[in-house]
Amino acid sequence: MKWFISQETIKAPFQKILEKGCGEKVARCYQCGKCSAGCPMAFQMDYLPNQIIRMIQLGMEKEVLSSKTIWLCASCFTCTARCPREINVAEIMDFLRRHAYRTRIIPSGDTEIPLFNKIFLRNIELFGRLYEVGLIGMFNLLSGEFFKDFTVAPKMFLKQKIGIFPWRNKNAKALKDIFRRSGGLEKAQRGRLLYPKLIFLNLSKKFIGKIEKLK
Amino acid sequence: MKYAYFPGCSLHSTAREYDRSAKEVALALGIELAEIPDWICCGATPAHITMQLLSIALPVKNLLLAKKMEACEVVTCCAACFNRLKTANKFMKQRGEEQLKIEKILGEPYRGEVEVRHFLDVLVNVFGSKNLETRVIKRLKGLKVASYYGCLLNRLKDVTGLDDEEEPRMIDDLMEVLGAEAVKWPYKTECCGASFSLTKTDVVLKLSGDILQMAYDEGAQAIVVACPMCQSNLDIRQAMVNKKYKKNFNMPIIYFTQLVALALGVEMKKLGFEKHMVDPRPLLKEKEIIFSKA
Amino acid sequence: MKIGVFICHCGTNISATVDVEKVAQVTSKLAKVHFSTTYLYMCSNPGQELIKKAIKEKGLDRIVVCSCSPSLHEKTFRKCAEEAGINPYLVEIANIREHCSWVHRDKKEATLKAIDIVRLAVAKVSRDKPLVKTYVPIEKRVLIIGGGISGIQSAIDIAFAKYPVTIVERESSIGGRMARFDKTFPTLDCAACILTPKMVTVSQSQYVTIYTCSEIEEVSGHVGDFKVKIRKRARSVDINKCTGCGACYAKCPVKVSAKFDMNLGLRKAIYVPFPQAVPNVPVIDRQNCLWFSAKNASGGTKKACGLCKKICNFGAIDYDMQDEIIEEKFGAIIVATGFTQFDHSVYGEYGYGKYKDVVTGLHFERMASSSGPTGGKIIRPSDGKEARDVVFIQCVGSRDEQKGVPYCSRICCMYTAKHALLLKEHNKDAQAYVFYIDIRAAGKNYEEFVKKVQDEYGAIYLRGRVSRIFEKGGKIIVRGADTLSGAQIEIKADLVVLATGLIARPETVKLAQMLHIPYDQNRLFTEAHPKLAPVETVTSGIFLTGACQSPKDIPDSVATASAASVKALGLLLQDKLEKEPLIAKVDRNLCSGCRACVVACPFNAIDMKEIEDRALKCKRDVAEVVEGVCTGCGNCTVVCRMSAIDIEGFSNRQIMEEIEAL
Amino acid sequence: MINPRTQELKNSRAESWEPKIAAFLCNWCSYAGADLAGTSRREYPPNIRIIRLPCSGRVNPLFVLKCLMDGADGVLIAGCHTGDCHYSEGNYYARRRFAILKKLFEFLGIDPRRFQMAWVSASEGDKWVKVVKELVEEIKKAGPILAKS
Repeated sequence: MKWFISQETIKAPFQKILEKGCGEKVARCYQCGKCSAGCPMAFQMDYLPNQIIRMIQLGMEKEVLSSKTIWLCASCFTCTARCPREINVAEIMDFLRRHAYRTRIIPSGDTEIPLFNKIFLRNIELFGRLYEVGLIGMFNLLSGEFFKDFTVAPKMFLKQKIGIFPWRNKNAKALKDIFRRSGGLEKAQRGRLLYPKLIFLNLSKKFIGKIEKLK
Repeated sequence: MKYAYFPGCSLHSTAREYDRSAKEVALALGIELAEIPDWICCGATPAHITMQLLSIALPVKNLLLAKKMEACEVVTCCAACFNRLKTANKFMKQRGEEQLKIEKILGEPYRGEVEVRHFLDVLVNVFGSKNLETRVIKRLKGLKVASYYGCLLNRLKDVTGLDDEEEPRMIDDLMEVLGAEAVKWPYKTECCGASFSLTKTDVVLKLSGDILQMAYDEGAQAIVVACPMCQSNLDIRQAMVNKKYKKNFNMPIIYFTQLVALALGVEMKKLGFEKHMVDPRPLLKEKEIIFSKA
Repeated sequence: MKIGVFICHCGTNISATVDVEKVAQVTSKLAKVHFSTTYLYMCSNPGQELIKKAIKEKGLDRIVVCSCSPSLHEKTFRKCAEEAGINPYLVEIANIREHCSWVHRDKKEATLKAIDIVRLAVAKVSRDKPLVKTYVPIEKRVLIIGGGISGIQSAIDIAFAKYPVTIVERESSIGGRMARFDKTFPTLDCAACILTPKMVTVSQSQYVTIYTCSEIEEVSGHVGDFKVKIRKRARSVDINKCTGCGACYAKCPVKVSAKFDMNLGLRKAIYVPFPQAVPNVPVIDRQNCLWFSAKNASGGTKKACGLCKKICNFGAIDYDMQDEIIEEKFGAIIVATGFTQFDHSVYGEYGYGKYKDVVTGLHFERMASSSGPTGGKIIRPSDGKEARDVVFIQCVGSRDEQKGVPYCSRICCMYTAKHALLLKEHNKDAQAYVFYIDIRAAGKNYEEFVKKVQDEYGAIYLRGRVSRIFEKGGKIIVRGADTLSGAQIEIKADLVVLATGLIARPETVKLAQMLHIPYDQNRLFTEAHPKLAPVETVTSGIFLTGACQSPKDIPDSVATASAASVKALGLLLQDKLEKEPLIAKVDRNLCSGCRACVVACPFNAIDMKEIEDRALKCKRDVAEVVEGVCTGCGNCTVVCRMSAIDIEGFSNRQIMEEIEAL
Repeated sequence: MINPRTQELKNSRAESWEPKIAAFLCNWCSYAGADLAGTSRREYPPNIRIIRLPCSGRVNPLFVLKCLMDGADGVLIAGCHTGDCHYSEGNYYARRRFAILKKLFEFLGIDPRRFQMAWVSASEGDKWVKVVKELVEEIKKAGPILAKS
C-alpha cells in the first residue's frame, strides 16, 4: 500500500466525525499493540486492530471502512479493558461499522456480517423479539448458503429450542416508531437496510466459489 | 425480594432451560421474579453495531416498562442483555444532547432510575452465598467444573461493576458453596465468538474448540456458564467442533442456575437437562447427584 | 515618586502575542509612572544597562520590569537596581510571559491583560518599602538521606572537601539498589566491584558518619540551620563491639526468606544482607528471632533461644537495645531516597503477581549474581529447573495511564537488554524474547549495546505489548503481538521477566511534608527548575539526587549526586547566609498584646516582649518576631485584629493597592 | 449588592461583558503551577488577574471583600494541596477562613459561585488551566457584579 500524506489527508473530517461519534481520541494511541495481542478474532483479520487505529490516525477512511477487521470485531471488549492509553477500541470499531453503513462502503470480501446485522434488526422490528426461524431462513436465503445448519435445525425443534411461530407484539406500532425515529436521527440509511448490492455481492461470491469447487 | 424480570429472547427459545431453572431457584429461595409484560429484544450486538441510538433506545424501552411496574430493580439472566441494559442505563444517567434524543425517540423521560442486576449478582451478593450455603440440601460432591464467564458479564468493569475483569471468582465461589470443585483455568473470560455463530461459524468452532480443549486439559468434567450465547456456542456447536478438529469432547455445558437448583433439591425433571445437545445427565448420575429413578 | 516601567519583548516570546509598544504607551500615562520603555531582552547585559541608565538619567526611584516569572529573574533585576543605586526591594516583576503571552492567542486580549498586569505591579511598587538584607550563620554540616549510590557519591564528594557529612540509611547496610545488581550496562562492570570501593571509602572517612537502620523523624528550621531528629532503630547488635566475624549468623537456627534476594533465597534471623555490607555488622530481625518471639508470646515463660548471644565472643549482642532518637543540626540536606519497583500485581492479565515463574528484573539480577541465591543460575522459581525460553516484557507499569504511571522509566530498555545478554552468558541454550514498544537507548554506547545484544546474542525483539500471560502444563504461555509483522505471537516460556517501572517510594510524601519540598502527581520530588536547577528544590538548602527526583540509571545518579554536593558545598563555603528580609514585622504602637499571632505562627517565630509604654506610662507585652526563624508566610497578619503585624514585601497596603488597581 | 444603577449597568455591559476575576496564588505551589501552564503553552481565558502572595494563608478576608467591592466579578484563592504547604499549615488556615467567609457571603446574598478555592500544585499546570476555565464559565453564568458604580 502506498499512501500520500498531505495536510488534506491528515485533516480530513473523518477523524473529527469519529471523535464526535464515539468520543474517542485516536491520536492518543502510541501503537503498543496490546489490543491486537489480546484480540480473539485477530487471526481472521486483514489488519490488526492497532493497524486500524494507525490507519485512522493517517486519515485512511476508505481503506479502514472496507477492511474485514471492523466486521470481525466480536465486541468482547478485551482490547478496551487492557488498553494502557484508555482508548475504547471496541467502541471505535462500533463506530466504524455504523459509519460504514452510513457511507455505504461495503467490505470487499466478507459481506455476511453486515448483512446479518441488518436482517437481525429487521427481524426485531417486525416481531419485537427474535424469531429464530425467520432470522436463519432469511440469512441463509440472502447469503447464498441455503442449507447451512440444516442438520442442527431439526434437533433444535425437537428439543423445543426454537419455536415455529413468532411472538405477537401488542405494541408493534410503538416499536416501529422507535426504529423509525432512531434511524432518522442517526441518518442510518435505514430505508436501505437490505440493499441489493450487498445481496448480489454475496450471492455471486458464493456461486463463484461453488463453481470453482466443482472444477 | 421482588424484581422485575427481563428474560431476553434466548431464554424464551434456545435457552429455555436457563429460564426455567432460574425461576425454580428463585421460587426455592423466595425471590420473586415478575416478568416485564410485553418486553422486547434489547437489540443485542447488531443494534450497537448498526445504530447507536437504537442500541440505547431498545433497552431503555424495557427499563421504562419495568418502571411502569413500579420495580426499582430489573434482573436478567442473559449476560448479553445484562450488558446492554447496564450500558444503556449508565448512558441515561448522564445528561446531554444524546440523552435528549433518546427521550425524544421514546417519547418519555428516563434518567436511569431503575437498577439492572444479573441473576448471579442477586444470588451471590443480595441473597448471599452464606445464606445459600445453609439452604443446600444436595451437595454436588465430586463434580469438577470449569466456570466460564465469557466477555460480557464482567467487561467493561465500569459498566457492569460485577466482578474482576481478568480473574473473576463469582461463579467459582458459588460452585464451591454448592460443594462442587471449580478448577483453575485461564480461559474464564476468553471470547467464544458469540454473535458470529451464524455468520462466521468456522471462527466460532475454533474459539469454542479452544475453550473446550482448555477446560478438558485442566481436568473439568463440565463447563458452568451464565450466558445463553456461550452455552449455545459451546453446546450446540460441540458436535461440529468434534467433527472438524477430530476430537471427542463430551463436555456438558450447564447453566449455574441448574446446578444451584439441583443443590437446593429441585427435581431434575423441572430443569430441562433433556434440552442440552450434550446431555449432562450421565455425568450427574455418575457423580450421584441425580438418580435414574428421579 | 518616579516609577520606571521596563517591558521585555523576550525575543518574540512576549511580543508575538502582546503589543509591547502599546503596553509601554498606555502604562507611561499611569499616575506616578515617569518613564516607560521596551527592549528585546531585558535580562541581557545591554538590557540591564538600559535600566541602570534610565534610573540614573531619569532619576527613577522604583522600577517595574515586565518580563517572565519572578522565579526566574526577580533576583537579576533586584541586583541591577541595587547597582544603579536604588534599594533592591523597590523592584516589582510583572509576569507578562508565563501568565499572559504564553497562555493566550488573541493579541488584543493579551495586550489588554498585559496592561492590567503592569498596572497591578505599578500599584504594588508604589507601596514598596526599602528593605535591608539580613544574615544568618551556617551550620557547616550536611545531612544525606539515603545511602544508595547517590547518597554514597554525595558523601564522598563532601568529605573530600573536608566538611562533615551524615548519611541516614533505613536498611542495615548502605549500598541501596545497586548492591543487588549483578552487572551494569553498557560496559558490564560487576556492580559489586565498582560499588564496594566507594562504600569502603565512605565508611573509612573521618568526615562521614553513617547511621544505618535509621530514619528521619522530624525536620525543622531552615537553610543553614536545619534541626533534624533521627530515629535509630534498635539493631540489637552493638556496632562498636562487633567485629563482623559471622559466628552468630552461622549458628542462628531460624531461616526466613531473604528480602535482599527478592525472597528467592533464605537468610537467618540475625544476618548481614550481603557479604560486602557496610557496616559489616549483623542485625536481628525481631519478628522472626526466637528469643524475641518467645519473650513476646508468653511473657517470657517459653524457653528463649539466645544462641547468638552465647556464641558472641565480644558481647556485642544486646537484646535490650532500644530505639534511639538523635538530634543534630545541619546546614544543608541532600535527599537521595531513591525509588521502588512498580508492583505488577495490579495486572490481572499478567496473573496478579501470582505466577511464580513471572518475576521482575530485580529477581533476575539476584539470580544472575554469582553470590546470589541461585549461585548465578537462571532458574524457574517454581521448580528450580534452568530456564531455556525466557520472555522479557518491557514497560510494565510504565507508560500506562490505566494501571501504572504515565512516564517512561528510562532505564528498563537498557537493563532488559543487559538481562537478555546475561541470560545467554549464563546458559548457552537459552533464548531471550523481548517485547518492547520503543527502545530508548539514548546514552553513551547504549544503542551499540542493544545492537550487540540483538546481533551477537540472538535476542529476538518483538515490537508489541503482551496482552495475556497464563500457566499451562508447567509452562508460561505468553500472548503478545508483533506490530511490525502484523502478527499475534504466542510463546511457551519457562520464565517471564517483567521490566517493572521505577516509581517513587510510598514514604516520599511524608518526607516531602517534613522537608517542605514539593512533589509531583507521581510523588517524585520536584526540582526548582527542570533545566536550570535540576538538583535544587524551591526550599533553599535542600537538594535532590538520584531516582527520587525522576528515574535515573547509575551514571545519571552519580552525576546528580556530585552536582548536589557541589551545590551544598557552595552553601557551606559562605561565612554567613544572606536571608531575604520578606518577613513579619510588628508595629509596637498598634500591638495590643492579644497573642493571636503567637498561636497562629506555624514556626513559633513570635515571642512576647515586655516594653515600656511611654504614652500610657506603663509596662505592657507586645509581639516580637524572631528574625532568624520567621519564614514570611503571613499567617499572623490575618489573625491580627489591630493590623499591627505585617509582612514586608507583601504588606496589607501593597495588596490593597493592587486590588484597587484591578 | 444594591445599587440604583443596577439595571442600567447591566444593560450597558450585557453584550460585550467579560468577567474580571482576581486570583490570590501562593508563591510555592499555585503560582508555580500557573507558570508551568505558561511554559507548556496551555491556553486559558484571559479573565484572570493574579496577585502573588507567599501563602494562601496570607489571604485576609478583607482582601476578598475589597475585590468584590472594587468590581471583580469573582475571586479565587489557590494554594498547595492539603499537607503540602510550604509553611506547614498555612493552607489549613486558608481553608477554614474560606469556609466561614463563603457562609457569610451566602448570608449576605452574594452568589457563592463568585468565591472559590482550588488546590493547585507546582506540577499541575493542566489543573490550573482546568480551574480557570471552569471558574470563568461559572462566573459568566453568575453574571456581572454590580457593586462599583
